[in-house]
Amino acid sequence: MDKKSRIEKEDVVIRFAGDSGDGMQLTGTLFSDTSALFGNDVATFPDYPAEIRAPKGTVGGVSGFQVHISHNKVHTPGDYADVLIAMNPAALKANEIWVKPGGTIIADIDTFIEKNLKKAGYKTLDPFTEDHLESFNVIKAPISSLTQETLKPTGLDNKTILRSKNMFALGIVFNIYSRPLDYAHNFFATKFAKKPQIVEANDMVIKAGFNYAENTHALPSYRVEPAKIENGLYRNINGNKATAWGLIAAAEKANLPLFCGSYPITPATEILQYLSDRKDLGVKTFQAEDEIAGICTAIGASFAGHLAVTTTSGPGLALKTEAAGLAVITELPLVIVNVQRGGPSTGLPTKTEQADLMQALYARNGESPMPVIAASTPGNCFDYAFEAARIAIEHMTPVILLTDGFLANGTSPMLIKNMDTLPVITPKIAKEGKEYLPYKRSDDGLMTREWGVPGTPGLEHRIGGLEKMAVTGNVSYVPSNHQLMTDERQAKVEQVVAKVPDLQIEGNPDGGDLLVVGWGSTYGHLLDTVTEMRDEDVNVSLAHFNYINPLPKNVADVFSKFKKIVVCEINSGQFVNYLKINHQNFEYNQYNKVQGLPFTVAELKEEFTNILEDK
Amino acid sequence: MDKKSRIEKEDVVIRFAGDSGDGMQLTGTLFSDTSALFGNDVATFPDYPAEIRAPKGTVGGVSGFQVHISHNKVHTPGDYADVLIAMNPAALKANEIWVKPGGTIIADIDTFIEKNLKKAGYKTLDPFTEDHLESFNVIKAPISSLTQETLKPTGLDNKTILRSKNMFALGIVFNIYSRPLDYAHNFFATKFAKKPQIVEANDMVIKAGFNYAENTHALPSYRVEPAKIENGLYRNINGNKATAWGLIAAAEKANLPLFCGSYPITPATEILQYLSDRKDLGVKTFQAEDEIAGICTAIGASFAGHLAVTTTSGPGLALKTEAAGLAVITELPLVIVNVQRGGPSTGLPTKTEQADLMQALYARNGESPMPVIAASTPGNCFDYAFEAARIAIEHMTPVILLTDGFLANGTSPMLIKNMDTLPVITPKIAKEGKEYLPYKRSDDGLMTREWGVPGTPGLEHRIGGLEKMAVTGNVSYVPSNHQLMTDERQAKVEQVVAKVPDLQIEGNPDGGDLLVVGWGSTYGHLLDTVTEMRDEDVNVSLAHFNYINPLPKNVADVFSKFKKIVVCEINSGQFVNYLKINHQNFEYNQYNKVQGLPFTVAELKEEFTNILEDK
Amino acid sequence: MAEKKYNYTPKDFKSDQEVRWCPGCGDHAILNAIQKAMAELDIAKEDYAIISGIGCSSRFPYYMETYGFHGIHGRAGAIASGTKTANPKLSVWQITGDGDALAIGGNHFIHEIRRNIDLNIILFNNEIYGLTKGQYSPTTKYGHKTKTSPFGTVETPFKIGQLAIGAMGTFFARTIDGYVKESVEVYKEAEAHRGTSLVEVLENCVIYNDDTHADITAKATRKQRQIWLKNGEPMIFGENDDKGLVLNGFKLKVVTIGENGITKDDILVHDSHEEDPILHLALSNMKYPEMPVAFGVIRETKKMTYDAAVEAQIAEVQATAKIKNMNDLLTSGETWTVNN
Amino acid sequence: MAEKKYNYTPKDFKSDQEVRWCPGCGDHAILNAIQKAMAELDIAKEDYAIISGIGCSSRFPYYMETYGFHGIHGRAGAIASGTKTANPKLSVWQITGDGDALAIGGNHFIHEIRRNIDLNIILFNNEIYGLTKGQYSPTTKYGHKTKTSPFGTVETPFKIGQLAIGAMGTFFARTIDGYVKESVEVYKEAEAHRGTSLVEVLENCVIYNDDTHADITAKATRKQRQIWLKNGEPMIFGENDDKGLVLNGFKLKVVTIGENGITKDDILVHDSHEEDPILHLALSNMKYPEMPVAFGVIRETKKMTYDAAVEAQIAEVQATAKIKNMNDLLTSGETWTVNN
Ligand SMILES: Cc1ncc(C[n+]2csc(CCOP(=O)(O)OP(=O)(O)O)c2C)c(N)n1
Ligand SMILES: Cc1ncc(C[n+]2csc(CCOP(=O)(O)OP(=O)(O)O)c2C)c(N)n1
Ligand code: SF4
Ligand code: SF4
Ligand SMILES: [Mg+2]
Ligand SMILES: [Mg+2]
Repeated sequence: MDKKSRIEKEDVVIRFAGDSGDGMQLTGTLFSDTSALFGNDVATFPDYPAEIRAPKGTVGGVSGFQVHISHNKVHTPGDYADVLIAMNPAALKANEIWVKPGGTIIADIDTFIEKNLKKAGYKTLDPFTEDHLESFNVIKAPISSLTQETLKPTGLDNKTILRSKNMFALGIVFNIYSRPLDYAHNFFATKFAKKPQIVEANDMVIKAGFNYAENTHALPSYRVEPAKIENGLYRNINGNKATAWGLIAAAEKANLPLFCGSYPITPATEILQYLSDRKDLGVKTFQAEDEIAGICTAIGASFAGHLAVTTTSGPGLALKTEAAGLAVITELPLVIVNVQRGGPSTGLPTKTEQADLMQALYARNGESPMPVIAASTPGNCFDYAFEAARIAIEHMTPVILLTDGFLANGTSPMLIKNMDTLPVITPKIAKEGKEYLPYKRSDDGLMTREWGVPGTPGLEHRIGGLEKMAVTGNVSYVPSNHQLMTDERQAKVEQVVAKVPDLQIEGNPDGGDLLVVGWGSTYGHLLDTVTEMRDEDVNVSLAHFNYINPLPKNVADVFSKFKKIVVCEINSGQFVNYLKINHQNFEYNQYNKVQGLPFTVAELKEEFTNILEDK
Repeated sequence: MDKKSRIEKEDVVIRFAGDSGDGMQLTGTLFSDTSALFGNDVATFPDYPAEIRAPKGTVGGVSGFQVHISHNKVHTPGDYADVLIAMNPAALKANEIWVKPGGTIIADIDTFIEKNLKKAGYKTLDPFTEDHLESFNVIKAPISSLTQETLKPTGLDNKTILRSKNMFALGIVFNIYSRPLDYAHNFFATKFAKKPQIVEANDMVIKAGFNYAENTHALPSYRVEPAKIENGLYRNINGNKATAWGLIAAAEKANLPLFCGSYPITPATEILQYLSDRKDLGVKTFQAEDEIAGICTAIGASFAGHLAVTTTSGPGLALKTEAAGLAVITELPLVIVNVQRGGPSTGLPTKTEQADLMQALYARNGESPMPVIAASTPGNCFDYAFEAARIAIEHMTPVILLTDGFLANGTSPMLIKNMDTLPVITPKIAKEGKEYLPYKRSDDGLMTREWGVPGTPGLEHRIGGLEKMAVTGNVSYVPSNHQLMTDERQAKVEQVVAKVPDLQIEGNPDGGDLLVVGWGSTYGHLLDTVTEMRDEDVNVSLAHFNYINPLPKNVADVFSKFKKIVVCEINSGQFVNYLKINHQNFEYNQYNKVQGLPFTVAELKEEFTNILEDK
Repeated sequence: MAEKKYNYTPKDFKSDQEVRWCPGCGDHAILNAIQKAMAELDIAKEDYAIISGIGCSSRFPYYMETYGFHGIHGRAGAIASGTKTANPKLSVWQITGDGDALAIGGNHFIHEIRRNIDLNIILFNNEIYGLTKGQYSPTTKYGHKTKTSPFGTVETPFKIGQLAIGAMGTFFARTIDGYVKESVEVYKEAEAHRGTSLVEVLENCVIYNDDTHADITAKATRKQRQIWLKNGEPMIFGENDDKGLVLNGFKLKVVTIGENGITKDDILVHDSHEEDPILHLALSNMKYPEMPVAFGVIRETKKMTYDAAVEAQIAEVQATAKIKNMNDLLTSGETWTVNN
Repeated sequence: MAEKKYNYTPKDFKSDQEVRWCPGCGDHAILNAIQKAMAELDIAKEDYAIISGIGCSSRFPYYMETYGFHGIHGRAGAIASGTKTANPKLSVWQITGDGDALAIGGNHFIHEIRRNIDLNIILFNNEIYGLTKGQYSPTTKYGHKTKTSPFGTVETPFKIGQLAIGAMGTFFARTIDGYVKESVEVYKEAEAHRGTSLVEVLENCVIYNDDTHADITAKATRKQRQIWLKNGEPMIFGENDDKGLVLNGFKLKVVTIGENGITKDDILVHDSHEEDPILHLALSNMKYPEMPVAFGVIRETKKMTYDAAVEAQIAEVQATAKIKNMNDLLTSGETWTVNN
């Protein structure tokens, strides 16, 4: 290992790409988990096709997994890759534009045969020349044949052998970044406990790849130092798991059972899956017949005194809006998680987008206000899921939590908090023995009604979707009461602001030339851009929103300190419109992108520079 | 008839009120139709309880019907009544606040017995004194007993007899306003063609009431002169029927068959009913199993080349939003009629509200733009339904038409246009024999795709909810194509503005102190208020919107001419928010009311005066 | 019989809200019967949750002095499923109409029945949309003229029992609004059944569909036109209890006891517990005038309920689980410590 | 037989889009079989409309050179109902999965069948949600472990035939993905039937539910485990065509021809046209290993279709209507002239 000099690098982005069947997601995950255990900060971005198995060898069938590792804090999976592993021509075709100028491309040259090149859409037999990849560091590695060679002695059949060529690639990358092999070994040893032959084969191939890299002087070698992040216990987690776990944590802190009514939909399905796994913690999951039943069973469970949750993505949220209104008027706690994806309609189901903001805010009949919050990193999905549940329970209201495909599938290390350090959540459950008036509001300023849970003697009462008389909750058609209740429901949601933290400025708290404004999953890219530009002495800061409705109290204060404001979103401008409604007196620039992809730091930098230079 | 002097009155508002079972809706309708035929301009406002038959004798069970007649143009059913007919104590209790100071109250005194007074919530046996009605012209008419007396000779049973006491009341009002009795006679003669005994009994009772009034000097007598309205052929029509007929008219002018997929919901149900009646015109109505099937069958029919329509109210619209997005991305013509009612959730289903505007504009997942227009009088529901269909067909897009409970159930005379005078609508149907590219956009500037109708040889193609490649319509995950298509869908909707008429100023086109801004059904009340104030030399004008998305081209131009702007809505401020998004640079005052009721001219006047005086 | 824990009277189940159905509406009698049944059942008042959708029938919860939830149209089944799965100790009753349950609510209806969630579904079948004033429903008779079918419907109605059996139903009963005594028994059996108990109540809407069931429900002819089934008893009916049902190949046939040598012993004995749904389907489909219409509990078979199975599975997993709380979970699997 | 109007080959029905199902997925064979069936049916290519929801199966329309509509999840039935009612001349095929049709689409499914709209529903039953990567569906076997049931499901699955009969179905058939020849016949009969034709195709998802039907579908044991029903023919199966079905009271029983004096004449003859659904229910419910599983057309009964009835009613009204156009309507009834 000391044959070659190691280049110390702050930051590396690696992209694994191959056919859907090539196991790229596993390869990437093993690499990122190994790196995290090794002490790096890590962010990942899987990018797979909508089809289960798209046609082999075509660009449409390419599955990618990008890993960003650093010994600093990592905020994004990275715009462009330092190293691309291309398991076939299609993977190269689909990903060559994502490699940094001068970056390394490692291609399984065994697959670069005429048939495959044609399928991938190349017109010649030399894709590297055809697509002008001369400036890259192209490494043509005979991965398939070396894998076959390596496993020949095992007597395994050829199909099985070829299935492990991804491990050869992993071995190469392990070598480049000086990673230990034991995590991967343990993984297979556990997974194939009963098939030692497979474990051994994988070990052999990884090592062969590792050795191949070691022996090939063409390869650069990097070592990424452990990240300087906060001390503590960490785990790698994706946004969906963090969301699921944040909800379970909230139930524990509220001392309520957790119920999730849901219907599978990409990219939200995994939340339901992670919750289904947790029978050990008593979580009840109800896989409903459709999204409407998903939310309605949750409302029924909330009526029964549970922390109730429903999880979905854009089209599913559209189906839930009628019932969401029922939760508003019955003033029952409910968390609605919406993992946004590309729209409209079925749209781009596996791609990310932030275009459900207006839907979350306004998609209900009548005046039907609801708190809306958004997570901004895979790891803080835990915190905002917890927070959504806290607001729902303490304010007796349905709450929408927005995440998106980018957060849901991406991973980042999460600092594990001991449960004792999390705030206790206090449900407003009505007690037996006192007179119960279902719509009497609390006098703690939060305007909540009390939760009268079936099974409690003496609290028998009726709720429902018709307008309610204040205090008694009886049905009422009295005009002035309708006005009162409409106003009270609005005021109750506004009271949520009481515990909403002030908007933070990252950069210069005293103001400056440009304030970058974002919300949700764009945080990492915006922060990196602002940090880079500040390093170049540009007077730019970031104000990133997690609380959408109600907005933090100090928004106007923050905005007024800057000469210019630019609102950046992965949609056509929904948050900027919402800001115009709520803070009409500022002038907003906007930067929007609707391509099913996250921002890149490069494009943001260019845009901000233009704005600062008034182009 | 000439025994008493007639007071010539410009304007009279009469309110019939009684138990749900007392036939007040029929009584009111007969009076308003008679008046319309007599040449008055008429507007009506039925106000009935949500229950089919609420408990007899209680305030909750009171059914009311207000008629406004005038020899001028009538824009509203009137704020307060000149005459109230109260068939029982509950009717008095519920409606006394709606009578103009000094107005006339005609009460069926036979029903003012202890039991009924108690049920109505009176505490004493003299409700007139108890509620300080001394300043009113109270006429205590023994309507029940006189009806019994009148019909005694017929030998009918007492229940049947008492059922016609509403006709006695009608007779009284006919006398007061010098109406002919023949319309009512003809109505019963047709309805009970096979029961001459009933026809005769009704005639007898109406005449008895008429005579009772004639003989009772306590009654005032008015004659309302025929209205000075535009020459032409007229019919009385409510908003729902006008909507239904406007759609049929559009189908005729587009030479397309009409298909309506719908699920009953108050107050939209009647549109489906009026369309079901029109088998003679070949209208196909599909009463679906739910709202989702309502819109989806319509989308299926649109795919098949029909003018397709779905009709609903707030909660039903909430259920249709997912499918609405499908219509957006498939770019198929579709009219979605939403008759707004009080929300949130089931809310106040029989009451009016304008609180679905945000829902109409934004309640879809992803970036999913759709034209939205709103009718403003019962009669012009015809015109805007026609217009919604025109936009849908000519621009290949779903369109939302907003009406509300106030328009749907209210009536106004409609000038009947000969069909030849309506514009021809030209569907963009692809022709056999040419190459068909489903997502190739037109080069007439409207950016529409062509409609390839199944059954046409050679146009076989596939559409659907996944993002489409420009021109070919094949499924596409290409990032830049998603941006392109998102932008094109937006631009296509913006092109609708080409035929949107400029916003009109009613009042002073050169500007002034205050511009009143409204949209939809508030038109009549806003216009009356502005007109009255202008008569008092206040420099106020009205700009009323029927086109919401896209907004007319000249909005900024109009707004900039006025010192102040006030946006008035029957919601908590949805249109004003939308204006802030689209015309951020104006300062908006707002006046909002959420009581399930229309505005009153009185409250508007007060509000506008305050704004002008900067209170 | 064990002593009763509660001494309720029907009045204990009456709320203070005014009953707002039309005078003469069949719903009044159903309300009475359910209040009676609940007074007789030995369940604490606070353990009832009555959940409805939207419709005239769905206003029911307001009139009951129990926990109640007036939901949204068609969703009573889903809301009730959530309530019961969350807290299986509650006695959850779903009150619904033919529109609410079978039109907009059709999907939840077949799925709650399939899952066999322990609910009592009381379906008020007046063959019309009452609350919206008279449009046809999925049970309206073919050809019937209504506000939305001015020339007669062109849709085959559902047979409620057949649909429930199609959805794997474990309990189906039929009764009549005004038959309070018989209904009380049916409701009590529905509550006793563990699983989804579906009771179709023939209900008369005096305003929009008066007498739609009159051919069958009229007391005068009840003996000839109705057969009230009881488990373990022969299927006998008729003015003089002299008619009975027998099998004729794969079909049911009416015979007269005493004629052609037929004795009581030849008559089929009702077995509501038979798992195979075939005969229950035949019974529930019998229609006047060819056959008597079946009432009472037609089908009642034993099967694990969904709510109980969910709890059992959790208990089983927890019995051997290593993860007992959130701290355990958070620190499980691959973690690492940063110690700069 | 009359001469055919069109001389299509299966290739005429292949679109230029790449087929993107997993290699080995059962959907490929179904696509072949339907393209074959359409080539044999004598219907103009432009008159087919193929409408699907969302799921692996629902990508089907893209691969067909016909009019196609890839709808939204669960709504294929409603979209197809609209298309067919609007234009009854089209041959409308609804392609759907067990999730698409029976979970989210359950309501449209039972209502289109009840209405008897003239559609061909081809339901790809792989007992799993394929596209979302392996969650259980309403047809997944009880206890099966999937991504959302890591400890096994606790839900009874639907029996598709039973649900269709519950919804008043007029046509039910069953076939197997890879049985192309048999499937072609079934699809042709489905198209020939006027009304809602439901075909359940046992489909294998190699990725998420491999071999779920293998017990029944394996070619090696097909003779013992499958019975292919043909109208008018005795219900015979078995390695040597020596097994048959007979009635035993209200149940079906397997007998061996030649044993206990049983001859071919004792065997039940399949009558798919019988209106009473009882026997068809029994047949469609037969399950291995006690009984053979029924394939082919199990039920096919005649009834007016909704789309035809709608057209007939319009024609009838129009025949005597006074109002012929919008001008007539606008000027009908009470109008008045203002002439100032
Ligand atoms: C989402 C939605 N769609 C439609 C309606 C209108 N609606 C209310 S009740 C009803 C039908 C009621 O019929 P049924 O369930 O049979 O009850 P009934 O009134 O006959 O007792 C309809 C269509 C609604 N309230 N909400
Ligand atoms: C409204 C909505 N909800 C959920 C989904 C996610 N979804 C897509 S396909 C599918 C299930 C597919 O199962 P099935 O119909 O059996 O088709 P298969 O993939 O097995 O052929 C689900 C849940 C969606 N696209 N839209
Ligand atoms: S409309 Fe019919 S169902 Fe509704 S309350 Fe009146 S009688 Fe009963
Ligand atoms: S996931 Fe299953 S159903 Fe979907 S394409 Fe692959 S094998 Fe077929
Ligand atoms: Mg009903
Ligand atoms: Mg499936």
